[in-house]
This record gives sequence, structure tokens and C-alpha cells, in this order.
Amino acid sequence: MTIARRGFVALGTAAAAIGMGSRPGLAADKTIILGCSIPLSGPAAPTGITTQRTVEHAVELINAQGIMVGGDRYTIVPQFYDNKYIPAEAVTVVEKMLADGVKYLFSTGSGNSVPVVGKTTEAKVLQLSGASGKDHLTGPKFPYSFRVQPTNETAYAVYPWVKTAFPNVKRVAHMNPSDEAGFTESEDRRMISEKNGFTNVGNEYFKRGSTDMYPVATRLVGFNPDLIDFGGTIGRDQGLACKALRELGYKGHILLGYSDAKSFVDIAGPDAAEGALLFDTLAEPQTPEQHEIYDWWIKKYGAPFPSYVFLMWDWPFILADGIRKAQSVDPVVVAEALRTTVHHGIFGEERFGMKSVYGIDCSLTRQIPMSIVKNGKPAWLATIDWPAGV
Amino acid sequence: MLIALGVTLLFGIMRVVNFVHGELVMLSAFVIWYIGVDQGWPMWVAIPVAIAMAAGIGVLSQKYLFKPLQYEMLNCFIVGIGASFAIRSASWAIFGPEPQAIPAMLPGVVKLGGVFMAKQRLLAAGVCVVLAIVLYLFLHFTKPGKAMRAVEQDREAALLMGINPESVYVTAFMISAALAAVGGAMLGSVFGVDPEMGAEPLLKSFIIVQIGGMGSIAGTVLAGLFIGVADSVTGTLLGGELAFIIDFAILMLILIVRPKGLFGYDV
Amino acid sequence: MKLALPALIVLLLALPLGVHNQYFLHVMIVIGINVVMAVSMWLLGITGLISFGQAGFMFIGAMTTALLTKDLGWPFWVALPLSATAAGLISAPVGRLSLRVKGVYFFLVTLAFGQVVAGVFAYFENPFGGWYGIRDIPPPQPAALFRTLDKTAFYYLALALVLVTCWIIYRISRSWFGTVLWSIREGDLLASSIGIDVPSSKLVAFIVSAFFAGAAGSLYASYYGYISPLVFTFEYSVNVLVFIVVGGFASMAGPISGAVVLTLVPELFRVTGKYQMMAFGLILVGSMLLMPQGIIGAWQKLVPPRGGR
Amino acid sequence: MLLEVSSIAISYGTAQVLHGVSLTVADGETVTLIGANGAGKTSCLRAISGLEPLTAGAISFDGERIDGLTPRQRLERGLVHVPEGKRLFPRMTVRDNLAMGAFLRSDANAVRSDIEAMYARFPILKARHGQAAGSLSGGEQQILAFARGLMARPKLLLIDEPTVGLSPLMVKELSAAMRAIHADGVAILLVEQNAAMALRLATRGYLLETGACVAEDNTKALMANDYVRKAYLGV
Repeated sequence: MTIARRGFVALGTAAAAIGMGSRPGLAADKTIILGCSIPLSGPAAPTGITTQRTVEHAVELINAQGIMVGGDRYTIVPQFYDNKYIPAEAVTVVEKMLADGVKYLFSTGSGNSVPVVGKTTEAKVLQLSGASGKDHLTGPKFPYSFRVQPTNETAYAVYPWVKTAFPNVKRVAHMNPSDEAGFTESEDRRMISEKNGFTNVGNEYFKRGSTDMYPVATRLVGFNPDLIDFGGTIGRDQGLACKALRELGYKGHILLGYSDAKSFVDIAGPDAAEGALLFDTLAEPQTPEQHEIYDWWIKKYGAPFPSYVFLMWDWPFILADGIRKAQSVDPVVVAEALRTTVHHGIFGEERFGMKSVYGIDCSLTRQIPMSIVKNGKPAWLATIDWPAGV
Repeated sequence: MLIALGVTLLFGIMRVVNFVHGELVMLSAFVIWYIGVDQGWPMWVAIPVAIAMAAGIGVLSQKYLFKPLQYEMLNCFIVGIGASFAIRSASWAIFGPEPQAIPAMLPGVVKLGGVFMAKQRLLAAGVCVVLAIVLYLFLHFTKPGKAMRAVEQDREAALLMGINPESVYVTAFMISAALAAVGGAMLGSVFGVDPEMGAEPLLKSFIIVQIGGMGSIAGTVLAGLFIGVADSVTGTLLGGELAFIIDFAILMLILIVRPKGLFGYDV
Repeated sequence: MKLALPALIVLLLALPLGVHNQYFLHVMIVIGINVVMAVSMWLLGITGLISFGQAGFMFIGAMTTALLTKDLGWPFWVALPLSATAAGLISAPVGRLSLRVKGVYFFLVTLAFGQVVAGVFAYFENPFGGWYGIRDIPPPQPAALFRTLDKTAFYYLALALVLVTCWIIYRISRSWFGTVLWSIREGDLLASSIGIDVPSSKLVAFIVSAFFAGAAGSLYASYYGYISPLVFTFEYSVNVLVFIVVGGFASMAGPISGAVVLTLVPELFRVTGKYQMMAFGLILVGSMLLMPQGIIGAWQKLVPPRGGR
Repeated sequence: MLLEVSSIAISYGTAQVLHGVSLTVADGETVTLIGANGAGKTSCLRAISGLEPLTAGAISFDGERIDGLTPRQRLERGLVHVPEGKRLFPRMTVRDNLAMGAFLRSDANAVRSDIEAMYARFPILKARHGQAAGSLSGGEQQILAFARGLMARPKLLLIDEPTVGLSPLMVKELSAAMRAIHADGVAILLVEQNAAMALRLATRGYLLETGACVAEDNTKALMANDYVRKAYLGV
């Protein structure tokens, strides 16, 4: 009997939790539910946790002001679900959101975003993704799908810059994790670097989260490149790969992004990390707005500050701008408004663009900050403008 | 490999697949990071504290998780998985999204026959070999060690010799956990510290133990070397993706041809 | 008691009439896939062997369906049996080799097999889609019924597959052959000493179990419309084992109840976001400590079964 | 009496395997327990050494109740069980197996000299001392099992089925070994299927059938008993 009773208690608690969770969904007259499908456990958890903390704070600021639509004042209520970076889980998360009537979805990771974009399009839900992706995630087929962070596309801006900043670099090798994101990054980066006149000498994949980077590093060094592009590699893998490459005697440049600069240096070791180029990484705050965010994190969560926070900061504001501009909470209307919204965020002027590549303005374009590891510390190096015509 | 030693000890003696082992590695690494890096205490304080903590958790998990299940293999497996999910998830919540690093005790690299090796890796390998030898000596030349082997080989006969299997199990859990802590120190200084760090080494060490033959220390060490070399060679020659397939194909072959493991004995 | 099963089936059949929450139906379909997997693994499990290659066979089934329906344009109704058969066919040589080893070694050989399957599919971008996987796998015909946003038809499809699978495997486990499998659990030597052909019996169980895993994979592919090596992982096989152990080995109700409960309960905790996995882990620990014989074991203690197994 | 077993009973689950068995062994006496397969002989020994809990009855050793004690505590009092099937530690050397026999003793020097004494008594063990016990022949293993039992310096040795599967020559050798043990003043309770050999070795015997004691007498009388002759001696 005790077993049964305990079971019921557990079920009851869970049911109570459900009730609490969906209550804002029922009272949706003046709120906009923002469903966030992010990895909160497993190897990809760091991005998810950072995203959750960042979005929570951004939404606080937005709500303090409110979003005025007609005479109504709307606030955003974010809900965070763990998709564990498993496609099947991500689908279940989105099914739950659709059933709860969520009209705005945010999702990180292409493995989680690609499998659901068909559903969200059919349900006319606005999907914002922080993920690598191409026409299988955004494009005319998916009019309500936007990508809020330039990922693989940063290459359009970065490679021309590399050409002028490091004229000696000719041979480029690519390293990526063996999954959807890695494939996307690899294909795009190879294509873009070749367009910019670089020679691709090698292309390697490794298993995400693997601890032994020496095999892949050995092969990369064997290609004798001037620059190794880490592409879609994230988190600990970056530091380990860099360390392995330097230990194997690699002397050329290393280019990586999506990184948290400080832990990258910690894991790679200051000697190995020295000189690494960090694309779309703001190692240290440059503007007052960036300082504000930086100080908030340090005050609330303590050091170190993950630079990924900056990348996840602007999009909730852009969404709010879009809703204001549309003067409607209908995702279809908001989607059209988003295409023409210009937002002044922490990276300057930001807008959804890339019609020339995807046939529809759907991917965020903005300035790209570049950093470099100097004296064992990440430092700001340059800010690249988004290339014209892309 | 250090972790594999701990696994072989538990798995060999008690047929317990302790999934919490990977989490012990991770928690120890965090303790070492916290005491030794964050609080700035010397490493010779941090590492023993981590070892003591791991040993403590080892004993507690033996007492409250595995003993009540009477070491039934599948049940222990599930409990271990559950506990490790919970611990890992809690660790993300507690330690936050940032991976940490334990600075290398021996920084720098040396050149060995044309290949650069981090001194810290050599140190880790050295520690591993030394501990393997110590463990071997312990199991073969001390009374508690012999009692442990006796329980592994014939639990009932050991009982008739006046050995209390339960207390042997406690010791086994303790030593295995302590090995996990040392493993955490080494892994943390080579690969960094984050809540997922224990997962892959655990799977790997499970495979190493199987190939080496359960409960055989020499086998575990050799299999560890074998797997490490095979991994690097296939990875270097064929590239990461193909190596991934080939490694497991080789593993299948080895197990089918020599089901007792490469260096195993007949059970 | 005799009426309980028909009543349950009628209830399940009527469910979509009363419930229009698509999320709930989705969870029911996921449960259906998990039940088929759990029951198929259980069939081999009663001989005392746990195959970690189940996700691999599921992947083979899913891939067959994806290639047949998307690239060749064949109807799903043809692809489903072919997918199950493909998994069954491949399992025959795999089983012959891997069943030569026992116990934990069998765990590991089948685990390695699952990894090889995922690795091969991931390596060959053409035609297997590589790490991208394959997307836009067409739904079954008529497409007007099997829609993305209305899952009723898919629900009935899953329910049918579950009922057929459970019925067949139940018949097998209760037949003379099932008795043979149970006796193998007690020991190979004992079983062969009373004249049972142990290797062939195990092989047949292995093939049947792969066959149904393939069928589950086929359903997965057409329902989700997207498959990739990230889905059919070793972790998924472990999950299926967790279903069985938490449910209990003693009868087929074990894997079924395990799959149902362990798919539903995490959904209850989904709203807790980052604490969902923590809750799930604690539930596993708690259920093992409180119910070492699984849900079925605990149930039988509360309600002693009438008659034998 | 050294050992007094009074009407003990044992059950495995719902099946009762011993129904009130009583027996005694005096100091230095060799007693045998004979009976068919499954009569409960092994269970009886396992109860005495503490491997099986009693459901009824009492066991005294040296005048002290021992049926609540752990196997270890019984061992400390000089009650040593040489189990059926030898149960050596197959991957330990012969020497280590002997040392395990003296696990509870802390007098390292005496243990060492005892091992030497075992080598002297059983030269085959000396010849094989560095080999793994699992690699020994069946008879050698049984001798090692005896020697391991003696290492605890027992007052009473419980010996279970020592001759199963051995050649007649080996059986002879083992009988000699048991006689020698007896000559040292160690009491023996021997369980054997080879009733003829057991009855020749022992002074008294008990006949066990389906978990109960059906006859008890000195061995001469048992050998003369018609029923025993027909059922167990095969004459």
C-alpha cells in the first residue's frame, strides 16, 4: 500500500506542477507566451543554460516597458523546456507548445530546429532559431521561420576580412562536429572560403563531446594548412582541439566562434590559445550597453562571463520591436513586420536579411565582432561590417 | 584508464556496473577545482579532500543504493543510471554553464620521437601505471586484498574462510571511488571540468574492462593501452568518422572471437 | 478481470473521439513506439540476454522506410512490412555471430553493432543522408488522413502496430517456444540437457525482436518525417532497457507498463525545464529501491495473481 | 560432546529439506553421514557451518549454543567446513589458498610454519605451490581443500563429498589423508555418497533419507544392516 500511496503523491505533485506551468497559457489575453526549446541537460547544456538566463533578463527589461499593441499592453512570458539536444525530444516539446497554444517559439541548435520547422510553419507559429542552418530551416517554404544569430553565414563577413588582415593565409582546413550543425557549417564555410580565393586543403569531422582530439588534430596538421576553421565546434571541444593542435606542433592560425573566450583559454591553456581568432565573439564589452549586460551577469551569477550572452541578447528585443511595428500579435503579421524591422542592438544596426542567398529575408545580419587571444586573455580585435550584397 | 581500474574492481568483484562512477569522477574534479583553483588552496590539500569525499560517496552508494538491491545486475544498472542523471542535472544547476579548468601540475610539452606530448598527459599516464601497480600489489600481497580476490572468485568459500563479504564490498566501493577521484584530478587537468565529463570515459572504461577481461588488472592496463593506441591509429589514418565505425567493428570482432576478453581468464 | 483487456482496448480506440489535444495524442504515439520497442526487447530478454542493438535495428527499419517512400515513392503500407523484414534479415547473421557470446559480452557486442549501424548510415551521405539525416519523409497514404497537425490517423496506426506486436509476442511467449525461452534463462546447460536447441531458439527470438524493432522504426520515420543518427543512439537502447526493468521482467505487462509510465512521467515534469532530468533520475532510483521486481512485481504483491504465470 | 545437533529443520522457500535431524560428534571422533542424493546431507553441513539459517532446532559446539552465530564466529571456535565441489579460489596460487585458510589467524609466523607442515604432509602441494589452484587435477584440488581447512587449526572438520568424480586410486589416497587428519586428533563429520568408503573410515554413522535421520549406529552394525547393504552398499 505504501508504494501505491507514494506513487499517487508523486503523480499529484507532478499534476500540480503542470497546473502551475500552464496557468499563464490560459490567461493569455495580455501576455505573449514565448516557448523556448533549449538543451538544459547533456553535453549541449551550457548554451541552453546561458540562453535561459539571458532571455529571462532581456524579457524582464522588455516587460518593464511593455509592448503596446493598439491600446493593449502586452508582456512576454517565457517558458523553458529541455529538449536534451535529441530530435525526438525537441518534437515532443514543440507538440506540447502547439497544444498549449504557443504562437512564438525559440529554439537553439539545428538538430532541434530542423525537425520541427515543418510543423511550426503549418501551424503558423513564428519560429526563431539560434542555430546553424540553410534552406532546410529558412527560406520561402518556411515564411515564419527566422534565424536570430548569424552562424555559418558569419563566414561571408569573416573570410574577406581574413584576406586583408592576414594576407599570408592561403590554405584553409575545416574541422566540425559530426552532426547536422557540423555538416551545415562545413559545407557553407568551405564554399565561402573558396569564393574568397582560399584553398581548401582538408575537411574533418569528430564526434561531439569526444575527449580525445589527437586523431583529428593529427590529420588536420597533416594537411599543412595556414588556418584551421573550427566551424560549428563549440564548448569544451574547442579548447581541447586547440591544445591538441599546438601540442602536435601546429603553428598556423586557428579561427573559432560560438565560444566562451575565457573557458576556451582555460581549457586550451594560455600558451596554446595564444593568437587564436574568435569570430562573432565579443571578448570584452566595448559599449555602455554591453557593459551593462556584462555587469548584470557578474553581479547575478559571478565570473566568468560567457560571451555567448551577447549573442543571445538582442533577439527578444527584435521580436518586441516587430510586434510593435506590426501592431498585432498574429505571428503571420509579425513575421512580415520582422522582415523590415531595423533594430539598434548591442551590435549596432541589426536586420533580417540574406534574401540573395535564401530567397527571403530571414537571417539576422549585423556587425561581427572579432577577438584574439593575447597574453592569455581574450581581447577585442576588430568589428567587421556585414558585407554589402549578402 | 584510471577510471577503468575502478570499474574493473567493482565489476570484477561484484558484477556491479556502477554508473555513478562517472559522476564521482566529475564531482571529484569539481571539488579539486573548487578547493585548489577557486579557493586557492594547494593541490596537496584539494586532491586528498576529493579522494575522501569520493570514497565517502562510494560507501554511501554501496550502503543505500546497491546493497538493498542485493547487487542484482540490471537493477543496479538502472539505479546507477537514475542517480547519474540526477547528479549530472543537479551539477548543471549548481556549477553553471561554464566549464572550468584545473591547471596542469606539469605544464609544457616534450618531444618524444617526433611527437609532441603534454607533460601533464605523461604525468597522468605515469600516475595510472603507478596506481595500477599499487593496486596489483594490494590485491595480491595484502590480507584485505586477498580477501577481495577470494570473494570475487568464490563468495561462499570466502565466507567459510571467515571473510565478511559485505565489508569487502565496502572496501571495494571505497577504493574504486578513490580511484575515480584521482581519475577526476587527471581528467580535469587534461580535459577541463564540466558536468558531462564523466560520461564518455565511463563508457570507454567499460569497454576497456570487457576487452581486458573482468577483474584482471594487467588486462585492464593492457586493454587501455590497446584501445588508446587503436583509437589514435584508426583516427589518424582514416579520419574521425570512419574510425568510429572501425573501432566498434573491431570491438565486435574481438568479443566474438575471444569472448573472455583479450587477456581474460576462464570463468 | 477477464473484461479488463477488451475494455482497455475499447477505451484506447475511443480515445481520439474524446481527446483532441494533439500533444496528448503525440505522447500516446511516442508511447506506442516505445511499447513496441520494449516488448520486442523483452522477448529476447526472457532468455536472459539484453540486446543494446535494438536502436540499430530500429534505425535499419526507419532507413528502409525513408528510402523506399521518399526516394522510390513506394507507399508506406508496402514499406512497413519490408522495413521490418529488412531488420529481421540483417539480424540473422548478426545474431548468429553475437549469440556466441553470453551475458555482459552480449551487451557489448550488440552495443557495438548499434554503433556500427549508426556510423555506417552517418558516413555514407548518399543515400543515407549522413549526419543530416533524411527529412521530408512522406506520411502514409492517404495523405489527407495522415496530417502534421491532426494525429488521429497516426494514433490509430500506432495503436494497431502496438496491438499486433503485443498479440504476436504474447502468443510466442505463451507458446511451447516461449517456454523454451524461459527455460534458457534458467541456464543454457540445463535447457540443452532436456533437448532444447539453445542456439537456434535464441536466434529465432533475436530475429523476431529485430523484426518488430524494424517495424517501430518504420512507424517512427513516417510519423516524425525526419530521421538522423542522433535519434537511434545507444542511449535510446538503454532507455528501452530501463522501461523493461522498471516495468518488471516477469510478464509482458512489465515492459508495457514500464514504457507507458516512463514516457508519461517525464512529460508531467516537462514544465520544470532544467529539473526534468533530475526528477526523472530520482524517479528511477526510487522505483528500483521501492519496487526491485518492477511495477509488475509490486502489482503482483498487492494483488496476488490467480493461477500461475 | 564436541558437536550436538538437536532436531534441526531447514526450508528453502516453501520446501522443507530437513525435518528434525539430530546427531552428535565426540572429540576426535570420525562420524559419517550417508544417504542418497538429495537426502539433505549437504544442507545439514551447511546448517552446522552457518551457511543456512535454521527454522527449528539447536546446534551446540563445545558446550556452547552456536546456531545464532555467523560462519566467521563458528570458524573462530574451531568448526571448519570443507565444502562440496572443493570451492577453492581458482585464480590464486596453492600457497595463497592455504593462507586464506588461516585468514582469521593473526600469528603470521605460526601460519608460515603450518604451511610448511602442510607441504611436508602433502608433498604434491609443495610441488605445485606457485600454480593457480584452478589448474590442479581434481584429486590435488581436494587435497588442497583439506589442507586449506586444516590451516584454521580446526577441532572439527566438516567434509562434504570429497571423492566425487575421482579415480579409485585417488579415493584411496584421500582416505589415507583423512585417516591422518583423524590421527592428529581432529574430529571429522564426513558426508559421502561412497558409503562403503565412508563407513570404513568412520566409527559411527547416520543414515539420512528425505531430510530425516532413519538409522544411527556404529559403522560395523550399519554395514551389517540388510537395508543399508542393499540400498547403499550395493551388495
